[in-house]
Amino acid sequence: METLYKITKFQIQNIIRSNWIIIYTFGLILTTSLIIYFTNDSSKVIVSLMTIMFILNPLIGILFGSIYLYNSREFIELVLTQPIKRSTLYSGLFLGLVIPFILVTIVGVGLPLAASNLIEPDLIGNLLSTSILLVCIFVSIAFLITTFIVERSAGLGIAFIIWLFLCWIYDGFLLFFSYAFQDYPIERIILALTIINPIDLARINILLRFEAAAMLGITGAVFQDFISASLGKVITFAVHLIWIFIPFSIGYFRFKKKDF
Amino acid sequence: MVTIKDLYKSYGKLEVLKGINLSFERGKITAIVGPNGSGKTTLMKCILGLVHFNKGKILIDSNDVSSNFNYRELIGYMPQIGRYPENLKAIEIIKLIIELSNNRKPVNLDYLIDLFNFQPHLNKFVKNLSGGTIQKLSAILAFLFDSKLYILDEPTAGLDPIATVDIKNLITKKREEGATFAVVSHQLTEVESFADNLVFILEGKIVIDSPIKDFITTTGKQNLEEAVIDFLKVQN
Amino acid sequence: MLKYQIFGLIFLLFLLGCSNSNKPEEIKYGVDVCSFCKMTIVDPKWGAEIITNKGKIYKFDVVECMIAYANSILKPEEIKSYWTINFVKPKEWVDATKAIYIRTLQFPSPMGLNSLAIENYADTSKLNLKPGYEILSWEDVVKKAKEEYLH
Amino acid sequence: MKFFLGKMLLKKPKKSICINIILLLLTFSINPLISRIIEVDKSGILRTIKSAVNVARDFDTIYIKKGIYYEKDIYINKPLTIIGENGAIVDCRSEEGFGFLVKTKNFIIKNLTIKNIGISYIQDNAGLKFDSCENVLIENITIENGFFSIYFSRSTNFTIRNCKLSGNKNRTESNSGNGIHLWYCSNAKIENNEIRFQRDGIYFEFVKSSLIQNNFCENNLRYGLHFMFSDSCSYRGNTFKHNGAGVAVMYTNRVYMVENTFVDNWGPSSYGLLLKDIKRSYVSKNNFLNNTVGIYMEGTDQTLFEKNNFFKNGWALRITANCEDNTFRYNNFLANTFEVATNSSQSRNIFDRNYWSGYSGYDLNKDGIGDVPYIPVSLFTIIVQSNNYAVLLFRSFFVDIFEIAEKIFPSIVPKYLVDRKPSMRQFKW
Repeated sequence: METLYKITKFQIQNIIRSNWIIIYTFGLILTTSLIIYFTNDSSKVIVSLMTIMFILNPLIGILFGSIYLYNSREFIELVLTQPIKRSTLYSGLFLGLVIPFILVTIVGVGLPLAASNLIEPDLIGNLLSTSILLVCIFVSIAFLITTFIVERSAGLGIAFIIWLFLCWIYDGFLLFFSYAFQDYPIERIILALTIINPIDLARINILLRFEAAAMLGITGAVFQDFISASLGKVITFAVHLIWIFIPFSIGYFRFKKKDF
Repeated sequence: MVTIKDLYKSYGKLEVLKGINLSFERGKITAIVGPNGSGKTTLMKCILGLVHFNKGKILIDSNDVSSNFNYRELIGYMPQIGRYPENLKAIEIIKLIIELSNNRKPVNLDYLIDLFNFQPHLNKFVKNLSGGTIQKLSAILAFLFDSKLYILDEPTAGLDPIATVDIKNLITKKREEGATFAVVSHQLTEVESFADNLVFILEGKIVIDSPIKDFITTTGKQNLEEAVIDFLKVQN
Repeated sequence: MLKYQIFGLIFLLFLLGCSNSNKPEEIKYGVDVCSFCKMTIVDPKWGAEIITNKGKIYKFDVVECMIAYANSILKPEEIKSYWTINFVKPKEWVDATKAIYIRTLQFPSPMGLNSLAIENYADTSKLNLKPGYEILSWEDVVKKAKEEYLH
Repeated sequence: MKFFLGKMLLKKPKKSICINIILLLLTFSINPLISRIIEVDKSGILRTIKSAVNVARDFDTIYIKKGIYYEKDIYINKPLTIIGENGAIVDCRSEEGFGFLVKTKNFIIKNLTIKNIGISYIQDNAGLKFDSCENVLIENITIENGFFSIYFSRSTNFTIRNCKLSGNKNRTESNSGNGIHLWYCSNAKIENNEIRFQRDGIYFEFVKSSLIQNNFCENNLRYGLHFMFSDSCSYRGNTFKHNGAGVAVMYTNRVYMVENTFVDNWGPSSYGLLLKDIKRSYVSKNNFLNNTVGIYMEGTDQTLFEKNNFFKNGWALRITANCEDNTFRYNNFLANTFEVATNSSQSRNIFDRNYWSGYSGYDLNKDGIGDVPYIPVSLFTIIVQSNNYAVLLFRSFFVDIFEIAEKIFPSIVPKYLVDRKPSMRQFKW
């Protein structure tokens, strides 16, 4: 445990000092403040922030995560020659990467939002926690990619494609599917397909929590019923956790067996 | 000190180590030499536990490498290329390694800082250090503790002549204190100047394993470089 | 290629899993909207459903909307079954083509055809029918709906 | 008759009703000279309304003194005037049946509270139920915890005004009735009433030539106002706020809808105004504020929409393909999430000189008309209009990207749905 703490700590130290993350944080603060200042309509603010938090943040998460891991390869090697467990190092690396992102999200988006008093704290909490879960998911996918793909440029390409798939291509398939099978009772399948994708799930989860929910019509009402039920809450949370857990643990086992 | 028995390692279809049998004598410096891609680094990484070998056994002072990771306490390792987290200070990295190494005492720290004139660099961020300084940092990290075994991968590459001499002196000093060394190198002339034994690896097999002096004598050449070239010609 | 086949298979399984049943779905009164007239369905005594061959369920507030939908938006050959709520037992479904319809102004229907559905003649005892009602078959109701409601 | 109905659209008040009412009032104002006043008093001789009705002769007045009267099924078959003192309450104790059941001509009821009307799944129980009546005035009636509150069938020439009707807010749609329910009626005038927590606030089925004005319908479970097969009626100056689904006007011709406010009708299947199979109607100077859909129209033809304000609705207009020959002009579209959604593939409706807050064109010749035509349809609204499930992609990155692409290279959005002369300035109506 102590070793895990040390590894996490030094990583956080390293990442927090990076210009990248400082610029990104200030960028977020600035964008969020501008959005609040210029729109001043709570639902529009949420919608604009959703794009940042559910699209941009994951992209930064997966790319920054991958780049960081590729850059740290030699250092990881060196640390591994010390008498510590590989699993401890892996978990430490993950925590060390994820925690700065959580801080960045809270500082960059949460603070300006809380200061503006425009959106109820409950919803801010929801927005932040969903965004944090998404970042964790994409960082954990970055871990999966970097443990399997040695070549840096290929790895980054794949990271980008995975991001693009989850936030864009997947929705295209969903739309195509719903057109193609319109005449069938596909309500539940669509529901399932939407829930499987963490970005879609995050988006709908937030949409359903403010007044725009009604615009999703009857289809949205089905979601509302599902998501607001206690089982639904558990399932939506579980889906996000699974998305973190599966790439993380596949990467974990690979990392343990890997040759450096 | 180190005993390697019948070691095999392949990456997919590519066989890198094909039955290595080797031992590093206690208190001796063994130079591991061979062309690029011959398997030197892989062999090192097998000893360090970075690479999982397919078959064979490595014992370090009767510790089996594949059963427990604590044997790494015994080893000081200097990688060929040192790359460190950019936004940490040199001193922070040194502290981290000390913390991660089961709290062994960094008995040599002051001596090393003195030796490499590292004091002015301690509080600089890694991203502001030159390549040579980073190599010195790697050396400091490798020699921090009184280890029984030192594994050095091209220790002098990228160092200025003065630092190169310093490192050689350091190696000699540690050897006199009873440490065992495995040094990977390209430069035969350099190896000749401080190593006791020569291990020459070619395509995953050991072709030479003998004390340097004996090897030169048997080939009847002037120096190690000529001897090795001569030996390889005969082999072909 | 194999991947596509696997995907196809999964979808097929999905579809089979959903479309196999030929049972009407419960109407959520006050929530569900009539597929034809777009009104919120509120009166539990009335209600109708179409199940298509592909398994999709359309809900209606009353049988005349169902008939109108079946004859304007869907094609009759696409439809697997017609269902209507039993007026005297509002939780029960009756096969609409076999139900008995009673047309009376005593019980005005949401869309004005005023033809309530029951399963058998015994159910009429619960209605306290006053003179002036008509008993209709499914075919009669379809005809009347087309004449008076669909135009 | 046809001529008269045509006039309906042009003339705002209903003269015939006014005249009728005046005549009616005249009749009654002479009545006291020849008719008696019968007092009902909890501590008097006549302690129940029923007994008073029994002894009353035609054109008598029954005066109900303050107090709670536990009565129901008060059956009236002769012309009477019933007036309550302040604090006169009829309590039906939620038992099945009616408050009053009236079958007569010339009936007036005023200043009375009726409460706790029983729920029935088979009968349409009401506080005041009228069957085959003529010349009726209902004024200052409060109905609390009603099932149906006021129910008219096969009646003509009647006025309901200044009433406060309310159902039980804990009920669901299926166990509540309508506030004012008219079935096969004509020449009704419904004004200045407040209606809450009913199924439909005002319900019209097969009603002709009637006027609904200045009513306030709020928090009704389904519709604030529901029109079915009711030709040649007008409603104006009403406010429909936060009703389950909004206002529905269906299967009707020649409806005159003016100066109403539709606000906060917000829900998955809500709209400000639903028009279904409507012809030759007029929709003007209405405010649509904060509704999921401002106007949802299906099968609506030859209707003029002018000078309306659409403000902050999810969709200002949703128009299905079977709507033809409608004109939208001089409307303000302000801050709606989506302006127009349609799945029509042809131009069948005209948009002319509306103000669109989404318009970003310019006006070089300063004539107040934008020089660039405005297409108020976005790609997403088209997709959604033809595929319900696509709504799940609302606010998704996928849609965002396509919207941007579509703006740069228009290809899918129909170019015919266009306002060629968008106004540069917001209209003040």
